[in-house]
Amino acid sequence: MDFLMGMCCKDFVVVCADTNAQMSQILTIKHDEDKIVPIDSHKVMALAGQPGDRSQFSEFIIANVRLYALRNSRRLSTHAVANFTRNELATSLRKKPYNANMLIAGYDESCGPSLYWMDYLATLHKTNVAGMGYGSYFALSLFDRYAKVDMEEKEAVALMARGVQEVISRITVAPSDYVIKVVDKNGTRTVETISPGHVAK
Amino acid sequence: MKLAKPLHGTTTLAFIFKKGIIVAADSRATMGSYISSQTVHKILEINNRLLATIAGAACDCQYWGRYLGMQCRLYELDNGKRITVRAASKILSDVCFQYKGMGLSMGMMLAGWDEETGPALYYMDTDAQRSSGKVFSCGSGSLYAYSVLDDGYKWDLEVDEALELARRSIYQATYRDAASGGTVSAYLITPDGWKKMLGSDVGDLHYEYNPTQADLPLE
Amino acid sequence: MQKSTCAGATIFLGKSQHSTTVWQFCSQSSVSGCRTCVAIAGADYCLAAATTRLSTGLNILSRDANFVEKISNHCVILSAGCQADAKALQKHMRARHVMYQHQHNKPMTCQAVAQLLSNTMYYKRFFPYYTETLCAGLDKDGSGLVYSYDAMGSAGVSGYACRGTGESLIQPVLDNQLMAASPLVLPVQPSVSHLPLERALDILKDAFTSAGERDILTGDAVEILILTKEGTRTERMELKKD
Amino acid sequence: MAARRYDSRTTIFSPEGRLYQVEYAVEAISNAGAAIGVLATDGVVLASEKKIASKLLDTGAVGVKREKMYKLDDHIACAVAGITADANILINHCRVSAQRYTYTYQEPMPVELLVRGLCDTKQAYTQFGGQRPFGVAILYAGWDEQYGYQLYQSDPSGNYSGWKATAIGANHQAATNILKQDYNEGLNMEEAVNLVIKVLGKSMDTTLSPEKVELCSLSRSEDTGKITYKVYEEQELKPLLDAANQEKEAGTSS
Repeated sequence: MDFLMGMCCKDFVVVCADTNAQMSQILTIKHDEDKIVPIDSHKVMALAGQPGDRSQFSEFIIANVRLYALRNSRRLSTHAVANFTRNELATSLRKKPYNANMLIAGYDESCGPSLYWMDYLATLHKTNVAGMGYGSYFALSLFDRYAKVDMEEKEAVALMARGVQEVISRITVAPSDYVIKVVDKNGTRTVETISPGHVAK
Repeated sequence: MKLAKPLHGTTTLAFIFKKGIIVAADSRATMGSYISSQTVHKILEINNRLLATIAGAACDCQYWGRYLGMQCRLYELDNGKRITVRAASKILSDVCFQYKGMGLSMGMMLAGWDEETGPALYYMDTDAQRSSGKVFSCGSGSLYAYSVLDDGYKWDLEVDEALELARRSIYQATYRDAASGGTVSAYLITPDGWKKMLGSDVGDLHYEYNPTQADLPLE
Repeated sequence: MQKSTCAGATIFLGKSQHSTTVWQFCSQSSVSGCRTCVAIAGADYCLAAATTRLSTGLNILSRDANFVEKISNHCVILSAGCQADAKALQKHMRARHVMYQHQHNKPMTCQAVAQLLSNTMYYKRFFPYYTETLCAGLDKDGSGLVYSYDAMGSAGVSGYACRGTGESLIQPVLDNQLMAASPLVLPVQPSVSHLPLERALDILKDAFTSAGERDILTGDAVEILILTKEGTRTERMELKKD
Repeated sequence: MAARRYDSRTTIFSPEGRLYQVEYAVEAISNAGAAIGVLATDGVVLASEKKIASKLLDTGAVGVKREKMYKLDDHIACAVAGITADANILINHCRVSAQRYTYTYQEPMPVELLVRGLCDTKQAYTQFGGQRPFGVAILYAGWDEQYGYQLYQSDPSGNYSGWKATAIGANHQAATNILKQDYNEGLNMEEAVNLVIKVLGKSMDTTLSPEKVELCSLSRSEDTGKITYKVYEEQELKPLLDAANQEKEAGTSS
């Protein structure tokens, strides 16, 4: 039931994911599982899919991206990371497939913000609006209707929060908690967490 | 003949609160409808700082629990300090990932007190899922246990309140889940290590909680 | 999707299907082997007993087969289930014990045999020995120890145990006669009623006799090993031959 | 004679801490046709001298016509000095690693990464026994996003370094001395081409002629971002060489 969405505007990219960890379809064991993991200071990877594959795969990719940076005193671009990730996923698809879908968002000095969508079959697509999971049906049309490339960060985050609200109200098995993160020239930061149902003790 | 002794008929729970970590479990093992044991140790004493609760196939949990104990000791010898719960749980989680899809069956919680960062609790299973958290329950009775546990859980519980909450949660799970039963065991983890605090036979507990006919729950 | 907390419906569905095939292969109907074995620990003795009937399905192949493997003077291994696997496991354990003696110049303790047995069985986790096994013996003070295993090596220590087709008949009798408080209970209470040897032997014999009345695969005779600090002696009790 | 005991294996140090086989390989390159590279503001220029062993050699044949210059990827080219057969192996290695990088990351391989990758291979042959080192020195010209135009040099030991202008092969000592004198910071491609030819003319024993000289340049269009690897053909090369020859004559006569 994982839900991811992302939006790439002129100067930044916004990513949203639910933060529920489930043990089965009917049991949530955690309400603050961060599924948007940092790759480096200006790149994040939001993951959906089987929890085990999700973490093992992202750890593998992040370790390799960091290794590259150390070996070569140079960071990979978001484009390169996305393609590297796709390559690894595609290679393992015929051996031991990872059931992990993801959004990769980053900000590069050279070409600004970018957003990539990728499913567990290693389909890679560069896009400005992206969604993953059942929630994407609602989020995508909302983005199509309102999202503009020159939106302010505030507007974009608000739009994303509206997407979350729609998902919560329309999907019977909607996750209960969400986090929204922004990547821009200053790096990555969490801008909003949404937990309407859950009361933390 | 029955091959494996599946512990999926199980209720285990663990939670972190102000004074430490409580770890509790029932003790029943079943093979189909046959109760193969009422005295299973479902809380493994990995070393004198770490506890693991087990659910799933008993053989997998026991073997890999033993393996984890060995790896933790080797880590101590190599590094001259105790392994963190975080690292220990990753060792096991990586094993689970390596054997994924091959039929291993484990649902475990690992709890301990780290020297630098304090109490830690991880859930991991044979799908290689691994999460840290404050409150977990695992096994077929966990759904029953969760509701009682969530209802009574507060961060600033006293130790005896926390132990009672754990015991009550497991008891209620054994009451509803036929595959859970036997004895409720509960441990407390503090900076000094773990200590077994409770061991109550569910049979006795029933009469302790319901001393008269009037106390019995609504049927 | 992948699993359900409610008794892990999916996981264990797959698993029980697997067990069922194994079942069909090695259970009562086709595979030859020992049917029932029992071990009882006392304060200063340990009893280990197994029926001597070897059968394939309903055909009786032997009335005088041996299913108790004496590893040392204070440790035996008993196996119910597929005879071939039981023998393979027992011989392997015996060989390991010989090697241990060569290396350490002393016999293995019963606790060590029990642990090695568990690891040995788990080693074949994905193609198990189709046996349910008991390890019975004495600790260094001469008091009894009983370990019981499933086919993949999960071990439990207890005061008494029964394995095989007679388990559901004999185990409740033993519980009734020998069980005390749970070993998990706090404050600690004695979990086994340590009976005098003669009394335990009587119960053991009665249990087998009764099982023989109701289980078609338990019969012919029982071989009983009595382990004490002083030494090991064997008794044989005849059962009905039908 | 002392060296004899230590020079038969590449992997054995002499008591003075030297690897003779590696030094011999470097020596072998000093006799090979020279190659010179110069870094300009708007490109990189490479030139090299071909030794024509016989009159009968068909200088128009494929392997002979382009013996020293190779394109490694769209954005990297190189000039080699040494054993051409060895060079072919290394060039293949470079091309494969460049393509493999593009396959993985879908972007061009950074120049230094390619140089380093190759030098790791070269280094291995100085350390692991049983095989001789590659008898090749290479000049690499390339462009990448991070560092722009770059010129690197590598030798059989596996050492590599970045240069503004440098030379390898026969008379490279003399050539680098001239480069030191004549190199101006901020020179453009046209000036670089002239400098390269001038230095080559001075360090070569014979006069410059199109069949003895290979010249190439690597530059990038600011507008399209497209990188051009250009090999100078005879008709373009000849006037440049003639001018250099005249200048050289004028220099010697006066």
